Amino acid sequence: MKFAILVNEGPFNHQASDSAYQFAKAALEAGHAIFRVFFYYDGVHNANMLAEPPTDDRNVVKNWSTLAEDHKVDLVVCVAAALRRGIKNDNLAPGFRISGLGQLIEAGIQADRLVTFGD
Amino acid sequence: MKFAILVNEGPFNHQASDSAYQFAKAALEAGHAIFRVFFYYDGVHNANMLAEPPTDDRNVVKNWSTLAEDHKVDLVVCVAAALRRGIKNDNLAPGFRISGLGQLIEAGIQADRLVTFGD
Amino acid sequence: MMDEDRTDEAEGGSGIVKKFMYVNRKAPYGTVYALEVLEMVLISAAFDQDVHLVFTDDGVFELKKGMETAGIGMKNFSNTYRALEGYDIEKLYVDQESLDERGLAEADLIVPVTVLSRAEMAKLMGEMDVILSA
Amino acid sequence: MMDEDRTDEAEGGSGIVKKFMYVNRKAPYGTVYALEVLEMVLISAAFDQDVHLVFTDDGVFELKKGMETAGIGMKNFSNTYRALEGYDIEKLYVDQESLDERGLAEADLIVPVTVLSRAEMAKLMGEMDVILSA
Amino acid sequence: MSLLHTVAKSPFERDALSSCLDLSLPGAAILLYEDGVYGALKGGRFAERLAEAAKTRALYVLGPDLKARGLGEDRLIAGVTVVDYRGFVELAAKHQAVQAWC
Amino acid sequence: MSLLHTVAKSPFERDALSSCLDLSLPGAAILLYEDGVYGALKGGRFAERLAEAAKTRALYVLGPDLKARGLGEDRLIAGVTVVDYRGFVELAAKHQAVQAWC
Repeated sequence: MKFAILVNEGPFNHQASDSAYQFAKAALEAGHAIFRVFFYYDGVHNANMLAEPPTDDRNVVKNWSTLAEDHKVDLVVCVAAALRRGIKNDNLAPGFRISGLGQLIEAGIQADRLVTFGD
Repeated sequence: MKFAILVNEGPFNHQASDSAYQFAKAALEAGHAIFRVFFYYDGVHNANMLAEPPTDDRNVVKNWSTLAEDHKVDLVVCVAAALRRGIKNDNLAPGFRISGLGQLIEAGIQADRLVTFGD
Repeated sequence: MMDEDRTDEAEGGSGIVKKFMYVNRKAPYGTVYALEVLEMVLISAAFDQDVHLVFTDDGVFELKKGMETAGIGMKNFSNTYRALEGYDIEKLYVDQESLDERGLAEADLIVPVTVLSRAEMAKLMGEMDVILSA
Repeated sequence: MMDEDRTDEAEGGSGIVKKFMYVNRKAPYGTVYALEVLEMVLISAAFDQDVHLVFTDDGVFELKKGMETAGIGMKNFSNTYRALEGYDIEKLYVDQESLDERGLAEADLIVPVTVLSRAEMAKLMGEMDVILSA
Repeated sequence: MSLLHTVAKSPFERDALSSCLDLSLPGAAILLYEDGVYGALKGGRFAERLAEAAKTRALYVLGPDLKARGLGEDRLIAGVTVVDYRGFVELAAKHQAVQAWC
Repeated sequence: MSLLHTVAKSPFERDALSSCLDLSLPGAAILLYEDGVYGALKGGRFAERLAEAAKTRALYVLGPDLKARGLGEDRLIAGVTVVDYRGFVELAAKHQAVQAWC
């Protein structure tokens, strides 16, 4: 089955991004495909490569980058939401790309299920 | 009277930063002093100079920078909260400085009132 | 307002038409959700999907007439709801219980909507293919 | 855990001692507040202020015994509450009503606390000079 | 001296107003702003509880937030005073401390 | 086919669970995760309402979130099934769509 995932909260402040990551990993392990992970609202902060969490805690941004690299998952950051919040190519972490909201609607159409994390 | 202000939410996603800014302006207009504005939790995103909101809306980050310039208001971003969320000197907007949480406690001690915006 | 996204993205759905529902549960201005949901809704119009907009819980406040935002220094996007018709987005639903417990009436709303009971709203939601909520 | 802040900041209060209250109203892990409030609390110890920690509403969940976070991939900071004593932070308050409506009892908590009624908590709050809430 | 309590979140969505009413003392002031202003709506679910609180506490609503949300003062329960940002500042100045319920 | 409803916020703080119960149909599944797991606490304020919902809807709680919060399955009301992330994925797969109440 093809899943699309929508992440609506930034990292560290809310668990939403952690839960989305665990869901994505579990889906891949179960043999499902991830059509796309889309980052909207404050979710765009997940793509900030300058994030440097304490070394004894998880690194949410790096988790996503690694997932993208290991499983060729398409990580898309909404351009309008990102511009507002200061996420640009200058500070974009590896594995993410910036594109339009149409990528979310397309994911909703093409994927079998869209699962949302965070508000 | 000396006010300290604590901002706990990022710009655009929540009104907290807008309200804090309006409060600060009103306090200055009424002849009060602002001892310090401290940015904690997701509030550190207010200092992201890469933020580029639509031109027909307010620019929250620029509002703070202008306030700092016009009224010598001390804008302090918590270093630990900022590192976690990817705010560093690389992307720090004019008028903000990064420092420790002790600056917040000091503000609580030195100012006559501490007013918090956002959770 | 929100045209930076609308380029080179039409269709993409290759003929598939799904029932999309946007569930608005947040008040305007206190958070950005109302505004950024509208941006999603306008984009989905370009994809020719079967779009349903639901306003429930605090989402009903988004449709209140007479907003004047100059005093809080934020942009008033209230008129965008009126523009939805021009994008062929005409299925707007509000539930009566959410209005009632907030002291609001249908006459308070800036656009015509279909008022449902919460039970009817649940049934409508149960028919959707894709639900986006804020 | 949180030592990057603790340098060159001791005192700064020049002898003033104020009644500080930290109001914890959020559950742990779902949001970062519980953790980042602890970081504030530890810093204020260095300033020799009269620190009061309140756990009310969902904040009482912060003190639940037996947390194991490996399964959600997040750091368990539960033991930090036990370390507060070492910083001379010993005024911890929980209200009975918040425990009750969550099906919790004092025996569920990881550290000793003073249990107050919500009315007593209101009175204590009314005596503070500085209140920081999350 | 007494506290100023502020409530910025909608009472329909969050527990902030409810906890504020429980944990504020008679004589305290309560300011509703941002989405918190909805608590004072006449005919709304919180009207009765707030009217009761107004007997012992001073209730304020931030006018600019009310106006932004399309609400006139006529939509509020009795016993509430509307202030502007300057009024917010003066309320903070005249109370011993400010507790934000968010 | 029916919907999977997810609730990630504490019902003591937010209106998410309450709206979910109002707006889900008999036959639907409801998964509580993150701070949403607190809704299923035995002896808690929402125990009764959830037990009632369990008669017509399938209730699930995410185990890793429960454990992180120091709660054993013995603290939950009857009629709730504990699943892991894999179980969450399978629930999403077997329902027609997922509605997130946050």
